[in-house]
Amino acid sequence: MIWLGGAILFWLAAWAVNASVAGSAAGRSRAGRVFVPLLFGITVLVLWEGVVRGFGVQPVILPAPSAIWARIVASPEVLWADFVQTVVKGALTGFVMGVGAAFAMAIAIDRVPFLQRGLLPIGNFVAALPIVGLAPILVMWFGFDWQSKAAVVLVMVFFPVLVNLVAGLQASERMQRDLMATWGAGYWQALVKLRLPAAMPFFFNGLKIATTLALIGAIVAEFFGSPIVGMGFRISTEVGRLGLDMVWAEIAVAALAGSVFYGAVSVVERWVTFWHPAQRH
Amino acid sequence: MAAGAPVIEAKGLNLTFQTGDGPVHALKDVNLTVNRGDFVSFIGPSGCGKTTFLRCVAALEHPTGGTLTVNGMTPDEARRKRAYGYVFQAAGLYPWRTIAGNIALPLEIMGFSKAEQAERIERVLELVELKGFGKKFPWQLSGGMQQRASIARALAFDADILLMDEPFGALDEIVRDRLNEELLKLWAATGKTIGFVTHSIPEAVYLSTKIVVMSPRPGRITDVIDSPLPKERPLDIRDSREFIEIAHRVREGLRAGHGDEV
Amino acid sequence: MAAGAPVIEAKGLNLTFQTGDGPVHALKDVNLTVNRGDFVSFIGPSGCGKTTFLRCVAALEHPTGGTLTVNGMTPDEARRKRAYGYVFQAAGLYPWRTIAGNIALPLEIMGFSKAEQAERIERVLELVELKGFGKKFPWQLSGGMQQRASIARALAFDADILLMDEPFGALDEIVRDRLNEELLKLWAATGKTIGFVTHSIPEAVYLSTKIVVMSPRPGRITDVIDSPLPKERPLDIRDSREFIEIAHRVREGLRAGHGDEV
Amino acid sequence: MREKVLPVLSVLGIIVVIWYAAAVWMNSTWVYDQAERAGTTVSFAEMVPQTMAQDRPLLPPPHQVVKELWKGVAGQAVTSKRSLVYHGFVTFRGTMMGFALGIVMGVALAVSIVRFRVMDMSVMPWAIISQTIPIVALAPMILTVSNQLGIDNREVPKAIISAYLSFFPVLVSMVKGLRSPDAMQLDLLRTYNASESETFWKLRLPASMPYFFASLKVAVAAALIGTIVGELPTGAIEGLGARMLIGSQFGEPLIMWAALFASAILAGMLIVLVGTVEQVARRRMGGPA
Amino acid sequence: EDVTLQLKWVTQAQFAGYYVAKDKGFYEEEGLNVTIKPGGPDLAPPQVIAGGGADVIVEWMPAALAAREKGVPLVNIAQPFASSGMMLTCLKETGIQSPADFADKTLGVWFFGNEYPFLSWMSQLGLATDGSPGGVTVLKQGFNVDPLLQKQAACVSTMTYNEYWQVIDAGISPDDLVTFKYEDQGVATLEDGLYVLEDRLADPAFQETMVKFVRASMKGWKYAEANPDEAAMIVLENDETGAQTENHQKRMMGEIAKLTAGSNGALDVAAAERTVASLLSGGSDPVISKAPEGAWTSAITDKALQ
Ligand SMILES: Nc1ncnc2c1ncn2[C@@H]1O[C@H](COP(=O)(O)OP(=O)(O)OP(=O)(O)O)[C@@H](O)[C@H]1O
Ligand SMILES: Nc1ncnc2c1ncn2[C@@H]1O[C@H](COP(=O)(O)OP(=O)(O)OP(=O)(O)O)[C@@H](O)[C@H]1O
Ligand SMILES: Cc1ncc(C[n+]2csc(CCO)c2C)c(N)n1
Ligand SMILES: [Mg+2]
Ligand SMILES: [Mg+2]
Repeated sequence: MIWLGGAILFWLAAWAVNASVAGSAAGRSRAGRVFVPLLFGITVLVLWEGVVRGFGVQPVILPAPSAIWARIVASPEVLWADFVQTVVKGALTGFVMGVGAAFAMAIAIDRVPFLQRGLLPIGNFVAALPIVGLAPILVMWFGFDWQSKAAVVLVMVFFPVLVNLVAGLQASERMQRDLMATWGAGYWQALVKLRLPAAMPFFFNGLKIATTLALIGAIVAEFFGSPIVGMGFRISTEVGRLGLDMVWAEIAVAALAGSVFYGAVSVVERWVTFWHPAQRH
Repeated sequence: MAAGAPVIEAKGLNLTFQTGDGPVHALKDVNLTVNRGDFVSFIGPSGCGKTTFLRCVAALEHPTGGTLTVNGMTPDEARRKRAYGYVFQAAGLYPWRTIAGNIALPLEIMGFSKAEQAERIERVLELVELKGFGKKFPWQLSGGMQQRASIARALAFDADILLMDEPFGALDEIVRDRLNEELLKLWAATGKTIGFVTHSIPEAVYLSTKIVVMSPRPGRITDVIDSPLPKERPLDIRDSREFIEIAHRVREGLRAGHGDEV
Repeated sequence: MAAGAPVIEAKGLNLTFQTGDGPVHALKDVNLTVNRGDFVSFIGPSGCGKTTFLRCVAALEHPTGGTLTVNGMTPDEARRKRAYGYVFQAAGLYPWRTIAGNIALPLEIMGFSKAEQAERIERVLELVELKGFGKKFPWQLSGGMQQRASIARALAFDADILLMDEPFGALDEIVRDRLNEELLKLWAATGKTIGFVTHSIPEAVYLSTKIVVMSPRPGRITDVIDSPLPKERPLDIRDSREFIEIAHRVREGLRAGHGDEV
Repeated sequence: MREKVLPVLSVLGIIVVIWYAAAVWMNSTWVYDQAERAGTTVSFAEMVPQTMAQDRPLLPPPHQVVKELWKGVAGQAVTSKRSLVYHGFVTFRGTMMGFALGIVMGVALAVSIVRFRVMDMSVMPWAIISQTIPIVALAPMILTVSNQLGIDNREVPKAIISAYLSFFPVLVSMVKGLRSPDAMQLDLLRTYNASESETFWKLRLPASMPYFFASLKVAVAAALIGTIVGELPTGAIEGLGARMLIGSQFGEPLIMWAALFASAILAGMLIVLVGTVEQVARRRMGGPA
Repeated sequence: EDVTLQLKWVTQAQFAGYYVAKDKGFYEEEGLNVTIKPGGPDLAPPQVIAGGGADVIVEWMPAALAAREKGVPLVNIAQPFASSGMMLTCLKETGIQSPADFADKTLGVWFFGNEYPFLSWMSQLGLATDGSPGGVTVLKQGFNVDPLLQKQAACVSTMTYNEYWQVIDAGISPDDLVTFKYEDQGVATLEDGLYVLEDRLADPAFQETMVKFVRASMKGWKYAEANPDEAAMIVLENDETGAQTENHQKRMMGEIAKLTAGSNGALDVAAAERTVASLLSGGSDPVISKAPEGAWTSAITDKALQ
């Protein structure tokens, strides 16, 4: 109970600190932007540790953060190898291909109204093919190694990017389009100079969702067959072995990788769509 | 093509918008011929169809009746031949481009070289008195400055036909006078055909060779006045008898257009 | 508070924008007192800080130096007391609301009853000559009509202080004259304090009790002219000697402001 | 109507043709392998029909899938546990619960993030992190924990898993959408001294609608995927996810393909539903028809 | 009295005894109200029981012992399966004739706690499983035998009662296959046993309940052995997915009967010790680090089988 009470006290105190920092000028600084989420995260961890110890939760159900940290420190090689296999080979490759394919498709759909009316409805169907149904098939087709994971990621990433890009390509204002028309701009010129820039806020929306999906996709696909390396492999195997500390160590790596990935996309977004009101708020 | 040849010819032009609560008759039976080198002003109460007519000429709106030719072609063909420079009623700058970038845009599209682009941007920025603002983004400029940037953008390339929708509405008298003069100079030097919407009677009279007075509900032309003023127009021509007479006729036309409401 | 008490007091006001390529000095050392019931016009070349000053008064921009009080409070406190009706330079209608819906917006926020809302919408639509357009969406209106809708929106509720940024820029002379008269009537009847940006010298002189002439780079006040014209102003006052004299003084001030550039 | 149906049908036609070709190509390996094991050879003409009727095809040709679907849909009473309609309905129910929960969570979080700086700074990064955690790894734990909390019903953990996936697209888009009003629109309300909540209801919310609807399509698909994921470890008892699992586990790819297509059709219907709602909303908000 | 049983996998004839006991009213006769929870992929029964989601679970002994070392004190109270159904099934065309030919081949293995028997076999054969030359390449195989059919692996793990027949059904004749049963290789480990938590066993009331449960379950098993077709139909009725077929389940029941034959439910301690020995011999990475104590008890079966 001491653990639990202490953790809750810590939570309240930290929240108060965060609220005051976020409200103050310090919250606007670079340090503040790192400090606040960090303190929040630490609070979550402290609360977690408190609950696990306070209630005596069994480590095979939910290990304490301290145990997870010990596992991370003990097995860097395994974690690194899994990371390379799943994130670098599986997720990134699939992400790049999926975004590329969605881009090409969005433009094809935009260019040819016939496709827009014919392909988009069907695209909706394909998009919602559940990964758990798809993954076994793609593993069957593309083998056990990262190629099949990349294929799963490709399919998962495709739809959110496509939907957002198609919405974005319609997002320019009438007057802006009319201007292009008066200059006799061709399709591609209007696309590159007006409609793509105007679509960027939407496109990045799609990309952000896609980054997280890419990671989930690559990991989940490994549940359906994999070599004996990879984050999904490790997670599914260790759950069976009740090595929950290792499972959470992998989850921590996934979270870290995902956040970095997401952060990178956000930075590019800020840079590309600096003009959008959401970036200037 | 020789000066004086018809450039814009509208015959029995009609345009009806279908809206949620019934059709809006924006243009009704509009007949107008604009010749090469004409400077035509459109004047009329708000909502009388000035913008709509200009949009039809630029093939941005499709008439629901009558015929409209530009240089003997359909407006759309003319558009594809890059016949138009259009200044919209609102500035309509692209927020992701600087002012210079916005002006460069049509130049890029029309394939001007980088050096040529830079040179032209410099020239038109100076013309609209925005020198030094090339690197600012649109939201960093005042309303009038944005409007001038959009004028600069339309002047940067050599369109045959310049369509300007209340370009000087947000400018003070002095700048406005100066830009009026500049516009006349440009027009005299290049022999462009200009369609110009304004709410200022003196401005219309000062600039135009032809003044079209319109009236709303349904939008139609009520008077077309050919100006007897010489091509060479110093600012003080505005005190001449002829000038005042034409202005009076325009004002009467306008008042008549409003008549049905008052 | 008694008529004639100071409503807006600016002392040594400064505002500098930090932009990508260096600071822009939008307002420099501005001193101005506006009394209750004043009708103040701001006139000056584009980019001289008229909009910025109005925005400071309405607490939309925060001065980087000097003091500014409104009714003896900070602008922000006055804003919270709903002291302002603001007409922006661009119409700024919400595209997802009809014209009537746009006018209803401030009324909803200020808690008027449904019936009262309907009644006021009807009244202001009539005032700006947009009767029958209540159910249209903004994009179905011409530029001038949109501008009038935005004026109607600001007039629908009874703000103490009316700030209008080039409200009549997109209107033709006739409507403009009419709305000028209406505005004067409203002002006389309600004793509102009005801050009014315009580019038209006659308009400024016709409407105001005080004309503020500004000049750019850095934005500052170069002249403040108290109008000797009576409160009762028929349209033909514009031919009076006094009127022409004031207009001349304003024009000179403006010209001086432009001087540094020409 | 014709302009709508014709393009879909022709694209569908092209896909079917490609699909058949791919089926022949992919399934032929097995035919040749079998012939080799039997010590015989097959000609191309003999091979093609054999690719059309395998029990365990690498890619079943469309008619095989359609037949299986038909069997599942029309072959029995819709209340039978062998009916795809029945399992589809179970999944649909779970999806709707998760979707509703996801929208509520996504919108609520987005609102508090836009409203409170602390939330923006502290919760947003962790909302992102939550999505990088593979839900499939958590699903059994969610099940165990909800079990421990005395929730013995399978719907609840399923809805939680489904909501977990679907709230994120809504959150990201709504944050952007709620921040999309430009300075002038916001300034106008400031001059009215509108309260935060008025600014929200009268400006931010309507302005965010295009973003909201773009995200709903993604979210509903995510909710469906979440439900199906939730149907695997939660006992794999009913629902399309369970059918897929059993089909895959028992070497009955056709059952799996049929369930896969059933779920895609379900998804299609859900997306059409969302699209219709969007159309109606857009029209009411003054968008050009 | 309520008892919740957590199965290791989905509803199928592998668990026929329990379904029969329930449907035939054997549990009811003992005064028990038994809930049978089907399992699924990624659902670890030891985790469920540790979390209080079940009173008794079906688990393989290697996994149960491993869980015991992780702090979930599982105790075997009965062992309905006398022998192991696990085997490696290989394509003859890959040239594999004996375990000596495994070197440098790709083998499909189930993980999730099912890999222990395989790993200890490989270490006994002296084959590395990390993909290094001279060892074997291991694939984590999904739920089915596709890797073999697609020739992505030379051998895959199969159960005599399920996956093996999938290979045959796919059209590969037994002549084209080589199979290695773990029983025949002397590396068999004990499969489907009943496990409960040690601390709960201390409670005499719980003991009593388990006695009744095991008694009724074994009655179910023996009934199923004697009436395989009827048992298969009972399983089919209990399958809520509606995806199982009569053919499959009848055949599976037939094969299962061979594995339960000869067990009256009592654990063969010798077999258990063989399992422990096999697991301990796992070379550098043994499955369990030391021989477990108290991992099985005959207390329940002794009373149940009187
Ligand atoms: N957000 C901003 N960021 C940077 N500079 C700005 C910003 N807003 C205005 N400025 C600058 O401040 C100066 C004054 O602008 P302001 O809008 O007040 O002019 P104005 O007098 O209203 O002109 P106009 O008559 O053209 O509307 C201009 O030089 C403008 O470029
Ligand atoms: N897209 C549209 N849909 C429906 N009605 C429209 C549309 N565009 C314009 N209108 C209507 O057509 C009429 C003419 O509009 P137009 O914009 O041509 O007027 P204008 O003469 O340019 O007026 P202003 O001087 O105010 O700009 C108006 O009544 C307007 O409401
Ligand atoms: C992911 C996953 N893969 C394989 C099994 C293995 N398994 C346990 S019991 C059994 C018999 C099937 O007939 C099988 C194959 C599992 N539990 N989870
Ligand atoms: Mg117009
Ligand atoms: Mg301004």
